[in-house]
Amino acid sequence: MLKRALAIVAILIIGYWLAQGLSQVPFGQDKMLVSKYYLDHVKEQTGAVNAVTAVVVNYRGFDTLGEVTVLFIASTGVGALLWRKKRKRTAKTKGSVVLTTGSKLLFPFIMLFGMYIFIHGHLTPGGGFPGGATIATAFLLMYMAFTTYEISHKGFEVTEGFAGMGYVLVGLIGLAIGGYFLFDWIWQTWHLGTSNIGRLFSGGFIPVIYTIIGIKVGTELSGIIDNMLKEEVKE
Amino acid sequence: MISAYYFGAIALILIGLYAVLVKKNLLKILVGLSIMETGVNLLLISIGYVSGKSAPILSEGITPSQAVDPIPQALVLTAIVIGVATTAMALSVAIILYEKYGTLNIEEIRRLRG
Amino acid sequence: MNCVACIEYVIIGLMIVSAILAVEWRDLLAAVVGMTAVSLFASILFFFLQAPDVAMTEAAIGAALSGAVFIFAIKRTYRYETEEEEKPGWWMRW
Amino acid sequence: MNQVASLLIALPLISAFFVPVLKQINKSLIKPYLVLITLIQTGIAGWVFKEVYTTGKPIIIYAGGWRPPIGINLYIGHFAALFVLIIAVVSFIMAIFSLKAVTTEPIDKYAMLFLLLMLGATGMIATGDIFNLFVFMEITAITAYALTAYNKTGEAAEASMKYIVLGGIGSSFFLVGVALLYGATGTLNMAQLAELANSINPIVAQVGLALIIFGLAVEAELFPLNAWAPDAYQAAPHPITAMFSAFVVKAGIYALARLLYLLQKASGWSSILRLLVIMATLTVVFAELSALRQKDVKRMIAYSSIGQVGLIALAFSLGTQAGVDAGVFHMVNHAIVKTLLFLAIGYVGIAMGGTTMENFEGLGKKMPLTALAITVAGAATVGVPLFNVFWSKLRIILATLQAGFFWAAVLVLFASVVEAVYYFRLIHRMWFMGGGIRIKEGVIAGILVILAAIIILIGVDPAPVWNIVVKAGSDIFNVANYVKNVPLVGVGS
Amino acid sequence: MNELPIIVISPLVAGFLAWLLRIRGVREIIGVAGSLIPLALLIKLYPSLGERLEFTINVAGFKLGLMLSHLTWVFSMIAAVVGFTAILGMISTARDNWEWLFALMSLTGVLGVFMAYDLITFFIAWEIMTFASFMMVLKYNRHASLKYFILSIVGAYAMLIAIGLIYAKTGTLTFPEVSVAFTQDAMRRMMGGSGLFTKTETMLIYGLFLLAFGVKAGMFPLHVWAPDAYSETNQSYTAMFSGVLSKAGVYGFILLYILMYGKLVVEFGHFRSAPTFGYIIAFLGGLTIIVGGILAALQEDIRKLFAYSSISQIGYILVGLGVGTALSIEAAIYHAISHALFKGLFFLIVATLIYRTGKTEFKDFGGLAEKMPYTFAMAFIAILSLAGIPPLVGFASKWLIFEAVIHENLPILGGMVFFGSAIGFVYLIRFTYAVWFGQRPSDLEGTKDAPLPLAIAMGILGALNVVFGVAPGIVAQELNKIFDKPVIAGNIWELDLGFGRYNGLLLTIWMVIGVLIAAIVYFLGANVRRVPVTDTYQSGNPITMEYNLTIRRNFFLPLREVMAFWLKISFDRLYHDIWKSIEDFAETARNYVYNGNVQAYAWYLAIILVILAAMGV
Repeated sequence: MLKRALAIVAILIIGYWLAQGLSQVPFGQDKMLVSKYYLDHVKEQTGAVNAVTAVVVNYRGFDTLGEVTVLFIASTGVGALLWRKKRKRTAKTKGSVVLTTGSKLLFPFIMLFGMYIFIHGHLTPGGGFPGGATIATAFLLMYMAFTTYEISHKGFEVTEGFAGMGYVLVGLIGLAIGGYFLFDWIWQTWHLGTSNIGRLFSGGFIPVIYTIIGIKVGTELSGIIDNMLKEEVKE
Repeated sequence: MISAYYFGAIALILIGLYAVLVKKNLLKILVGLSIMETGVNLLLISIGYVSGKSAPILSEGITPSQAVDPIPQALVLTAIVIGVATTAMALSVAIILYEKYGTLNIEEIRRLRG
Repeated sequence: MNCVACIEYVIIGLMIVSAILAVEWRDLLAAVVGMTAVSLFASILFFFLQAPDVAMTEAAIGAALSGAVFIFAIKRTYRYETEEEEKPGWWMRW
Repeated sequence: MNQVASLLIALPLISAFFVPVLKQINKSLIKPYLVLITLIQTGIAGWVFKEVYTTGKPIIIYAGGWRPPIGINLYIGHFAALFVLIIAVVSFIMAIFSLKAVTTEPIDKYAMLFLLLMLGATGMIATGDIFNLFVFMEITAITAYALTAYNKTGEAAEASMKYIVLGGIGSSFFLVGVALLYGATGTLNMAQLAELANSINPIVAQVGLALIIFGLAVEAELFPLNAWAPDAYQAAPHPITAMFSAFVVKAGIYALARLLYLLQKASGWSSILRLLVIMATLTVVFAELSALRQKDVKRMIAYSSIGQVGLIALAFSLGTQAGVDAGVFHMVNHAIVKTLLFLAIGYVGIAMGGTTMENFEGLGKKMPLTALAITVAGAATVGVPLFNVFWSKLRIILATLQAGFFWAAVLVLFASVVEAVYYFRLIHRMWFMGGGIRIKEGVIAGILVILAAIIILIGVDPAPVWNIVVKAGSDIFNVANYVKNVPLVGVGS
Repeated sequence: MNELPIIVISPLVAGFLAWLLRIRGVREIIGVAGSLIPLALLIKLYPSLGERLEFTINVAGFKLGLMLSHLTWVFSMIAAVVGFTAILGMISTARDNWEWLFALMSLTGVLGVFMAYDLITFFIAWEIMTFASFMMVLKYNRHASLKYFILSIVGAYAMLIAIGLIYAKTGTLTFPEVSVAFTQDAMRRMMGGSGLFTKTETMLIYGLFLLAFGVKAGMFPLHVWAPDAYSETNQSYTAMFSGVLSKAGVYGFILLYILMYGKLVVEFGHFRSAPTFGYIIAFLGGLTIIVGGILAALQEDIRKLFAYSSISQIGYILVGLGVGTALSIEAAIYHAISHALFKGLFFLIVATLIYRTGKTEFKDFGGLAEKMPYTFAMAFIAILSLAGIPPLVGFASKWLIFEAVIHENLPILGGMVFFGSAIGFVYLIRFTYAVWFGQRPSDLEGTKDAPLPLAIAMGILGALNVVFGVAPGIVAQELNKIFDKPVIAGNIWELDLGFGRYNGLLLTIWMVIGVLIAAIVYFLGANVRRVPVTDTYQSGNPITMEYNLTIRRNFFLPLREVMAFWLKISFDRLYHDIWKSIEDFAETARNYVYNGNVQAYAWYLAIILVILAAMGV
């Protein structure tokens, strides 16, 4: 009990301190400095309508590269830690008929929805990460429904690798063409799609990269699920 | 007087910290950590919010002057993914721990000491 | 106060409550559900804060996937947390 | 042309992503591939080093071609150039060592994580954007979690668990600090933050700075935030331990020092500096005391490494030019010495089947070259003249006394007396206790001897290294210069 | 090309080579050459001592300097000569290459200490010397070596802190500038202004230096390392260890005079006729004489006996230094020279005995005089010299110290010095009889005389003992150059203090005549009957084994019983207890702080956050 009391006292002190700091950062006021620039120039500089996407992929693309790497590390790490000589799924209860048929039916649509999300990342909310997650949920559904369902581990790993290399390659092409790593060569050098801002074929390399990210995230998350669901079997 | 959003965010952070400080079950501690991360994300977003403005999607009818700050949202996108990555790692470690020690009570997982 | 504000307050309150429950519940499965609820409420708040992208991502990744991963982990470990009260003098022995 | 330096980041990434493909082609190629990639990385790093130190101007990489603060920029100044080179070289050596040391499956995952650990440390050193720093910190940290638990034994998982819990708390609060600073200034670029530092609201500045320093101190192993460190060092695979001690921790300390000096105009700076001095001194004392009666040599060396890192942190937190120079010098020396020590310890661990004290008896008879290298490194760590660490330790002590921290100097020297005791006990045990027949020593012994020779060379004539180090130190300390070098474009109003 | 760096570096290089190419014969030649080069160069440089010989080099922002003046030349000569003989001795006694490396390394260190021109060089050389001598001991005995190393590294770090304080205040490290700074500071204090250093800081620096140099010199109560360290190593090396390395501490005290004299006098004033800070040194020196002497008398092991006796002899030097007049300092340096000479000789003799017999305890020896006549002759010289019997060098220096102390009428110190030379006889008589005379144990029948290298080494030292004794003026005139005024008048045969004079030559002639007369009487007069030693062995007393006081077995047991109470007070045990408590504390703290519970670690983070919060709001 004493420990709880101490903990509560401690977190109250810390919370008071944080609140002190935050009270000087007024809520709901305009504190933009760099963002102002983004919002003013996002359309002609990146061709994306969704400023967040533009910031994520184009202005601060470096963060996103790191972010993808983090997810890659996570799937790799989970794979490394849960690696065993021989593993298979050990689910007992079969899904009901409704579930199985329903998920068979739903699977392609969910995939399609996920692709829609990441392809339209530069126009509508969403983007690569939610899209990838959606795709992963599709596989999750299959896993739930069928006790023996398994994704082809090898194929997923290779896809993952190729997607990652694709991202870096886009960046290196930017380095080759524009002279800067992760340079938006499609938009700023080739000026593709300058005419139709706000429609699908615009936004420079944002759709490309978001597609890559979507595939990558989807495969990685499903890989994590796969690793989590398989257990070692002693023969 | 700070706003309700700040209050909620700080509250989440502190509850998570409390879980880490008091709970003995490893999974519970990890729950606390991810609650903490949610709180931090909420904090970032609410710092970026500008009252009376709309989402930073400059489709028809929204001029740059009417949009909220996009940067924190970009940051939070990254932060969420990082959070889930950490959680996945932690959980797989927890699985190994359970295989090796037969428990998740951190009072008993202390072979390395001194 | 206008009604959006009270909705906000209600949701924030629910979020905090579910966070507390998630921490306090003995049943880990329930705790994970509580955590997922926290993420969902947070994503609703993100919508209120004009951050649809973040809201979607949080809902998809923060709530759904991390919850799922947690549940798998619980499936492979055990479900109920045995919380024994610490004896006096724990700070001497830790 | 300078933008090519972004290969430092791109190369490890793309090669890490290539590993799964390579695995499908031929699994036995992975370890040689690792060596090859690290070698190429070393070449690039060497080129960057030459560029920076010949032109004397830092290389600034604009990601996506956006000028800061619009885009993210990498700032490869004198320090970063030097340290990226050290990272690459150490990784190369450890890749060679991995050929022998790492046999646990899955080896392809190990290769990816290895490359990404190198990448993360490089990015932490190079980046010029505070949130990007957070991202790279997380890359490093998560890779470190995974690699710590890589052996999949109970101890490994336990150490990794501790690291994850503490690191998670630290990074969360770091992010809160970033959020505060962003809310106060509206930018994330370090140079611009430094410019705006004195205009930040004092309370926000204080809280934000404190939180950021707290988050980084967890990575930088300052007492009492370093409790995860010895376990992680002990449980990780041998090459990874060496990498932890050689550059992962250093990256954290560098980030800490960089942000500390960038924000030195912020209010509450001096009090945080004082706290850091106290924490660093306690780090040294406690680490050395804990190492005194260790049974496991690897853990003992881990504690000693923590102590040395505390010494570096002390030098950085003095807030004087002399202190920073001394700290950088000690960083370099410590990187060399601890690489040698962990390499040798791991080698012995493989050859003798364990790293407890008993495995080291009669090592002078069994593996004379390894024992000699360990002896040299031990004497160097203690701070004997004619070895490199002596100079940096001397510098640090003089700087500490100049800054007026008499008690800190006394405590640090007391700690190094303790250090002397356990190192010489180890040396005595190696040479004059037990016996045995000679074991054949391979290429690793050659590397060890080369490193020992480097140690002695620097010890006999520290001048060349010292000149490099002074440049690097002023790169950290001289903030105005840093701000001047980063071509900020005016944004907004 | 400047010779000074060569003088300092050559032994180290030679040692490294000798260690590297591990060929018997070659390594010996290289080692001896390496110790011979400094000697030759020092002698070569002697004529040019008038103009200042300096060498400075910039290393990594430090200005390292070497300098050769009359004072440093004298000390370097001590180091070179005794070091050379010790290395010669090692040809017979050294067993593996490590010993060559570290013995020569310590020679480099001690030369560097003597020739250093700034505090950093001094410190570096000091550390090298400590480390090398420590490694020499480590092989033989881990416990003794660690005791030695901990004590001396504590001293070294104390010195480092003092150096750092000086550097922080004055911003310089070279001797002249530091001494100028201190002098000006003293001036300012005398004007009543506030000095650069406050009184407490001065006291602190003085105390730290006292600790540093006291440890190395083996000053009571810091002497505890010396007996073990001196006895637990290669005995030829001990000749250098005890003869030269301890002089580094002595030189340090002289350095204290050079750097801080005025300041210290101004701050602490005088006690009677001596400066207070000096009187402290002198008094501790006197205690060292007494403690060392008594403990030496109580030893059963030759090596330990000489270890304690050399501690006691260092006491004389400290007394001389402490009194602080020009005469007393000269006397102290003189005694430093003579102590190096005869104690080096003693340890070479011990080395020979161990090399030939393999025994170290008195009870195993006896009657070796006719088996090893040459060694016995050398031992005779050394004994006379240490006991302070004219016409040997020991007498001259001790006489000077007596005169200096008495002239300043400091009766307590005088008493201590007298007691010291009395106790000197007490332990020497035992060595003289128990080893060389009396009944010879049967297993020593086949003992041969000293091997050639040791014989040469002993010969050099013995000859120097005699020469400097018969012609003390040689040394005295050198010493006068240090103060460049004739503190000790007289020609090379004679020392003239104005209130007392000592003519070595005259005394020698008289003694020779006396000895001749005695011999004539002996051979002409009494009819002599040779009796076997065994008859008079116990002079008729029955032997009871439980209380058996022969000259060979606990001869001074009664003394031990008388002193029983005082002997219980042991600083050695005190230091052991301190160290043990530190280790126990370390263990406890480790297990409490790093207790393996991640929740505790999380609490540490929370505590730090709370502290930050407390600082913030």
